[in-house]
Amino acid sequence: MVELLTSTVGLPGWLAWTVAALVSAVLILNVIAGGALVFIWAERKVAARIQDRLGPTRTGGRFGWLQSLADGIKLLAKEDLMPEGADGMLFKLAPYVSFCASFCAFIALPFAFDVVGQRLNVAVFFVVAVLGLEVFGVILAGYASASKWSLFGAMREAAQVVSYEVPLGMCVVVPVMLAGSMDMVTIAEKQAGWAWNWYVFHDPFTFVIFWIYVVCAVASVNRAPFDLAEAESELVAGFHTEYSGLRWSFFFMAEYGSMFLVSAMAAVLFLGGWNGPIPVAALLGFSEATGDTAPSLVQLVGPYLVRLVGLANLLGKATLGVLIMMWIRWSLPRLRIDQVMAVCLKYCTPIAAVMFAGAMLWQVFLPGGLVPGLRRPGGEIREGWLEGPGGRAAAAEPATADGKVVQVTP
Amino acid sequence: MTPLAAVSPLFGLLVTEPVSVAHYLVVGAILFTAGVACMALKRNALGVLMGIELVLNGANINFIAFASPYLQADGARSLGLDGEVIAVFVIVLAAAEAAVALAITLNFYNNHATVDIDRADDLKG
Amino acid sequence: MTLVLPAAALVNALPLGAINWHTVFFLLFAVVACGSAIAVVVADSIVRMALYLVFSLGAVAGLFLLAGAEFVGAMQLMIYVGGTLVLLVFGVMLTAQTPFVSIKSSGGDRILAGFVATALLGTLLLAALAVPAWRRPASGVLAAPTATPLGMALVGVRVDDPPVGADATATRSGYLLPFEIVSVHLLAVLVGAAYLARAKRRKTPRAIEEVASRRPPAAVLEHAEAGRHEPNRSGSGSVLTGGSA
Amino acid sequence: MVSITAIQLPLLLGLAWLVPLVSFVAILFFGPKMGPHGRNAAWVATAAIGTSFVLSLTAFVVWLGAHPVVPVHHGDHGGSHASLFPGGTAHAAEEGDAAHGTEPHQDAHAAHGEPHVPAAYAGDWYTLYDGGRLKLSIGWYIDSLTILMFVVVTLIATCIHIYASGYMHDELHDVTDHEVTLTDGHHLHRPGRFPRFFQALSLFCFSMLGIVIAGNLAMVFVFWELVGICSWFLIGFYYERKSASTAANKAFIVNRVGDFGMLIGLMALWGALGTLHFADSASIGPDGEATTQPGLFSLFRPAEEDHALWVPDGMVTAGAAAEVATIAADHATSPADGTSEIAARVPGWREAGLGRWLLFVAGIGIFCGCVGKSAQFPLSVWLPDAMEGPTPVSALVHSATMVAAGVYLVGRFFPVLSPDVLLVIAYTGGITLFIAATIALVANDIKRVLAYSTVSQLGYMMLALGVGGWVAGLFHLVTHAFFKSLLFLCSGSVIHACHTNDMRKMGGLLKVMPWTGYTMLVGCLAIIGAGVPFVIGLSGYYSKDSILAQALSFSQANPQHWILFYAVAGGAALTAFYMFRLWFMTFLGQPRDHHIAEHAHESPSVMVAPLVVLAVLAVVAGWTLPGGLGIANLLEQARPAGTVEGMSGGFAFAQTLTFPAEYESHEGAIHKTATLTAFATALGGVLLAAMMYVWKVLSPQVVAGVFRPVYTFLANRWYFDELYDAVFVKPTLGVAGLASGVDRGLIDRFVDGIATLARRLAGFDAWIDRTLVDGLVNATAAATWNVGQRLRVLQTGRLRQYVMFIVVGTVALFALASMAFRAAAS
Repeated sequence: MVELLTSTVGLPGWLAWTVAALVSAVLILNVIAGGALVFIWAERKVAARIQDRLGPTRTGGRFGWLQSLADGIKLLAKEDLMPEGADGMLFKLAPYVSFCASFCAFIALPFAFDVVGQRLNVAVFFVVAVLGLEVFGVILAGYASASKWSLFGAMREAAQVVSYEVPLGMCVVVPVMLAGSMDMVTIAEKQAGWAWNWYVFHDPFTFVIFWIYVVCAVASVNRAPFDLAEAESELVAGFHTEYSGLRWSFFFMAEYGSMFLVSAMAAVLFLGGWNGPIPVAALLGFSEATGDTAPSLVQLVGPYLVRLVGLANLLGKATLGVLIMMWIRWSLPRLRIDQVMAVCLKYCTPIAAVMFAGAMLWQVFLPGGLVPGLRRPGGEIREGWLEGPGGRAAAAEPATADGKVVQVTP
Repeated sequence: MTPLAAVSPLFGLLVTEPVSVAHYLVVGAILFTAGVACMALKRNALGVLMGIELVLNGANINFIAFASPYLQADGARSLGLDGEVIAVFVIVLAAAEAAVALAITLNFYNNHATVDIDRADDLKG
Repeated sequence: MTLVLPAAALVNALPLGAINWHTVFFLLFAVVACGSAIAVVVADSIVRMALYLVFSLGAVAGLFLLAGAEFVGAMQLMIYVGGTLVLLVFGVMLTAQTPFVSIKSSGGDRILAGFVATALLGTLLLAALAVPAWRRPASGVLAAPTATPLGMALVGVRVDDPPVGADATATRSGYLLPFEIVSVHLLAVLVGAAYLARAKRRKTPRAIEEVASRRPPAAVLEHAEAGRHEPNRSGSGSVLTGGSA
Repeated sequence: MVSITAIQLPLLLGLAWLVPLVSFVAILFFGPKMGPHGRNAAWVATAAIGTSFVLSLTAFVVWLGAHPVVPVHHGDHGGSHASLFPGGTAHAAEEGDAAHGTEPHQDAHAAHGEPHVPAAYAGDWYTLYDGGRLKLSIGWYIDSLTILMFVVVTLIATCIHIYASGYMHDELHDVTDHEVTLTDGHHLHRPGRFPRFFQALSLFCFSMLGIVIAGNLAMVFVFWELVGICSWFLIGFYYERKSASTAANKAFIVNRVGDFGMLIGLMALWGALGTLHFADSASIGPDGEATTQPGLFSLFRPAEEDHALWVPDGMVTAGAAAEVATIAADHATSPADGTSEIAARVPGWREAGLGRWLLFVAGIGIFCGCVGKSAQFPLSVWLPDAMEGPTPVSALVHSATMVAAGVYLVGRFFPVLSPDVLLVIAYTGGITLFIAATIALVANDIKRVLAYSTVSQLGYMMLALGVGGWVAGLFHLVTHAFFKSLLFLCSGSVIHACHTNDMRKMGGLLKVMPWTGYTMLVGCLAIIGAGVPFVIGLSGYYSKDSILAQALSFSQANPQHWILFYAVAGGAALTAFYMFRLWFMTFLGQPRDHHIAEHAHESPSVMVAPLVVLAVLAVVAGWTLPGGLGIANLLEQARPAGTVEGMSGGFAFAQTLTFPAEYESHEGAIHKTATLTAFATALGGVLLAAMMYVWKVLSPQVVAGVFRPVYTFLANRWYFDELYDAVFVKPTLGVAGLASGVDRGLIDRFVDGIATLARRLAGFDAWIDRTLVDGLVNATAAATWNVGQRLRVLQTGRLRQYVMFIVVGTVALFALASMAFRAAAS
């Protein structure tokens, strides 16, 4: 993209960078905002179906597919209330904090082969870390609204998220270990090929730990049954009791954003990222590498085609994840806080630890998997850290002075 | 046109020079001092804790600055990995320290119904 | 055409091409870090202090990333900002009763601390700027990503290139032992913290007696009048278990 | 090149060997927690031994795949030893190479003039210590014998585990031991020890398999002792019973006596040769090149000498110590040519027979161990007492496996045994088998009868080995393992039903417990070697015949030793008699004790099933399948190099001996005679027993009356225990009493004196301590206290002040330092 701008449009380098960065930022923003719109509508529909209702039907013609847009407009029009005795600054700041957190996390998330806001070689780490920041917004909101409900909600959220980061981290470490890199692009690359290359099928332990990850992910974005922070039965609406209008909607965008994010992460870490269950592109002979010379149409179009298919793949998997979360939410009752804590500390963490050890041993003793030759062994990656992306050889890759490489969809 | 031209030297002075280790050291120093001041001023035990965190970060910045080969002038040798490892350890241990300190504070709060450390002088000579 | 003109003028006027974006980002983060650090000192409300601290440390993480230590940066974000500070805020809220949210310290203290801090700052700056080698601008040599070498070094294998000027043949030690020590230390700390903060068997903690003896805050009074909320909910450690729902 | 088999076999057998250890550890630590009263410990142990059985079977199949069994066809052995063995090839065991192993069978190749070299794999898993001349390692030596033993031991052990899980059910709840009366007159009441039993069984299996797989004598010795310990545990399982604990101790001590001899043998070998490995071990020296250190087998039967037994150089030089000393004295200046000269003169010395006595000592020493373990004369006294243990133990430990260890070791160590040693072995075996058989005639305890028959059967095996019947002896070892364990389990089942060991109280049990009865009948038939001559027979028929044949051909070759053959033949008759006496008394006729008879019942199926399995095996074990697959042919594969053609030679008291080759005993004439003899003797024994106990034409009492002195003599077991008591035990006790007297009278007095002196000194010391030292310390403390008092005012307890102090201090220090540096600079 940068090259595109500099070469064809003829912008100077700095401007090219800025534009590219802006474009990617805007794209990601759209992913979140658009995603939120779709998902809110989807949530209504899913809820309705599960409760044997119709849900929105009228707005925007069929299926009420414009419902969430209408909601958005309503929210914009709503008055922004702030309770007296609230800490003004914090109260205003809180929604943006949590929204920014879930937005920043998208920076490192690859949507398809090198279609990524900023390719970090600690991407996994970064995403988990930044997701952890989201809780601040909630805490601040809870504290600032000077209401017991909100405070309790915030406290629960704080406790819950901080504790669930532990098993979540353990689950995330397993694919990192298998791929020998924290770079999400690399991790997804390692799972290319048929479905059995996906890390979820790598060995029994990873299969188990994938489900642990699902639980922890649901908990860490505090969706039901872990949505203690907004337990309407006890705390009116938890931390956003006092919020209304646009600020409130920011919280929601953040929530849906991070739902989408953890699902996408699950897809990248365990479900082969943008690689479909069947390597159609590879079978058809398309390649991801952009060849400098383009003798054939295939080589000319191939890369972009592959990227598009990959994009579709990843979005599909992530969306599926989100839908599953909704399904869970509308099917399961809410846990008590002590139960939530018990699930984390007594079950998830130990199981995750054992599975982690198990996966490690499996790597040591059965690097080739049970069926020899079926899967390309993950073993060489750890030796190949020198060459692989994120290795020393890739040192030259962060091309510019501040080591920022902006790659954007063509 | 002219005001822009007038601005540009200052502009250049600020942002065209690549940073040096000293830049980082200055930031570290400021954080460190802020932390110390925090410790010295705040009567709230948690405030003191935050001061400690600041101090640790001030130190960490220096480590990273010396460790990063990118910041060094040409030919100057950097601390290499050692600096980063120390920084990592500092962060980890800071986490541990925060946990314990928080526990102590809560205990103190349970027993004295306050978090004012000026009232924590049961052991004074 | 008409659009391009002002842009071109801008370009000519300012040496924007010469802008060193790294420096710009550095300044950005540095200002945020220092500013919020000072804000922490200045602020009165403990909660705001926590917030500023978050900003400050987040900015520091940014600085780390800029310095090419992306692993440490991410770690800073995760452990510090995501863990430690949440813990702090947690503590803040557990102990956040109106009288304690802001405990002012006397003016004399402030002045004294001001002097001392200035002296210290002076000393540190003196030391920082004393060495000319440190003031020379960065070469901007790109280093290898440090995550993997760091990880390997932590398990005792050094795979990073030796620093400039050091002899490449010398075998350098890994950090396995410190790593182990730290982990054991962490374990001990966890146990200790859990032990310290464990729920006391005491019927009514002294905190509550104290609170009860004091005139409770307004909100509590209302609740008390409403008769469905005993005062000891107002601040004791059992916030987690929710209101009297 | 190392073949895949050479990798698979050690792996499989090693696993099979270690699995019982795992179960032992598991039961040791978690036994009591395994289900109610540790019931599941039985399953753990059984599963473990079953696993190792499966593994051994796999190994067996692997072996057959690599070394197909070639049927033995005799008579194509012409020419002399020398002409048969031109130039030797290396021992197959070298670096576990299967290349040689692929032509395992001499008969297929002897005609073509190739020497027989047993296929074997050897190697080390782990070297405990390797320094100087001592190398202790955990290794393997695997040939068809090893594998056969593995299969047999694990199979029988599995059966017996299953059996025991039924037999030992009393231990599942608290037990009241009616044989132990406490001082207060009550019977002992103790919690059940179910898990402990299986724990000991597992450990035992582990040790036994360890002996079998061991790759060097040191390892053998270790597991040898382990086996002893296990036997001690198991015999003394009811250790509250005086009889049991004494029996356990007796077994252990008697074994130790044998092991002492074994130690001497080990010393002789190691001291003279510096190695205890059976096979050559290839080792990578520090300088990197591979050196092959010759093992015992190739030292004693070097390939260059056509695997003929000779005295290795080490022993020769050791024997010729005096000459070596003189030579060394001559070449004090340059030892190098000293060694060369020694090397030069070694053949001469060997001709002179120097160092032969070392060979003799080594052989006898090792055999001593075997005598102890296999309860041979004169150390046979422990085995009958060992029947104090639970019957499964008797079946497993004291019939099938542990006592077999001795025979196994003799077989394993066969290449090193010189003719005279072999003769000793033969006579020991002969004497044992006769004595034991005679005692068994009159014993009335069903288990003791079996025990003595075990001893005499072991005597058979020893004798067979001693007269050069290597295959015959080990063949009998295997078959005997099957039918003897069967017999013991049957007797156990009987005891289980009757709650008594005394045959005089039994009788007519066939109706109530037919399964046990008929399986036991099979066992008896097998042990007496019943069969249709020259057609087919039970397992015992084949093994016993081959022993008889070998004994016969031996005594034909050396007429002065005719007695051996008659010992065997007579033993066969006696065996037949006492076995059927046992069976008749137990199962036929009228119940002698109605109280018992009506309480008797068939045992639970978990106990009967193993009986049936073992009965089938006791029948078929000796058969040779078309295609040559049979135990005898398997053993032929493992026959030590150079023993095909038998041996001749002698030393000490047997100047000239000829050990006829074993295949000669298969020659028509000898074989016919042997078979007929066996058949006749057995038949005679059975008929006699029948006459006395079934048709009652001949009353036992009358017979006993006629031969009263003989009867009493036998009934008292030849007065062995009394003899040993008088000769060894009493004097020992006397000496011990004397020693203790000296100890109390002299040494204790002296020590007491020292002690009182010390107390005096201590009192003085204490005084100094209180006045001087304490005074000093207290003064210091007081000083510290005062200083502290002054310092405490500094402690305001204000954290923030402390911070201030620190900062100010730091700044001040920095300032001072910089000033100082500046001053230093200017």
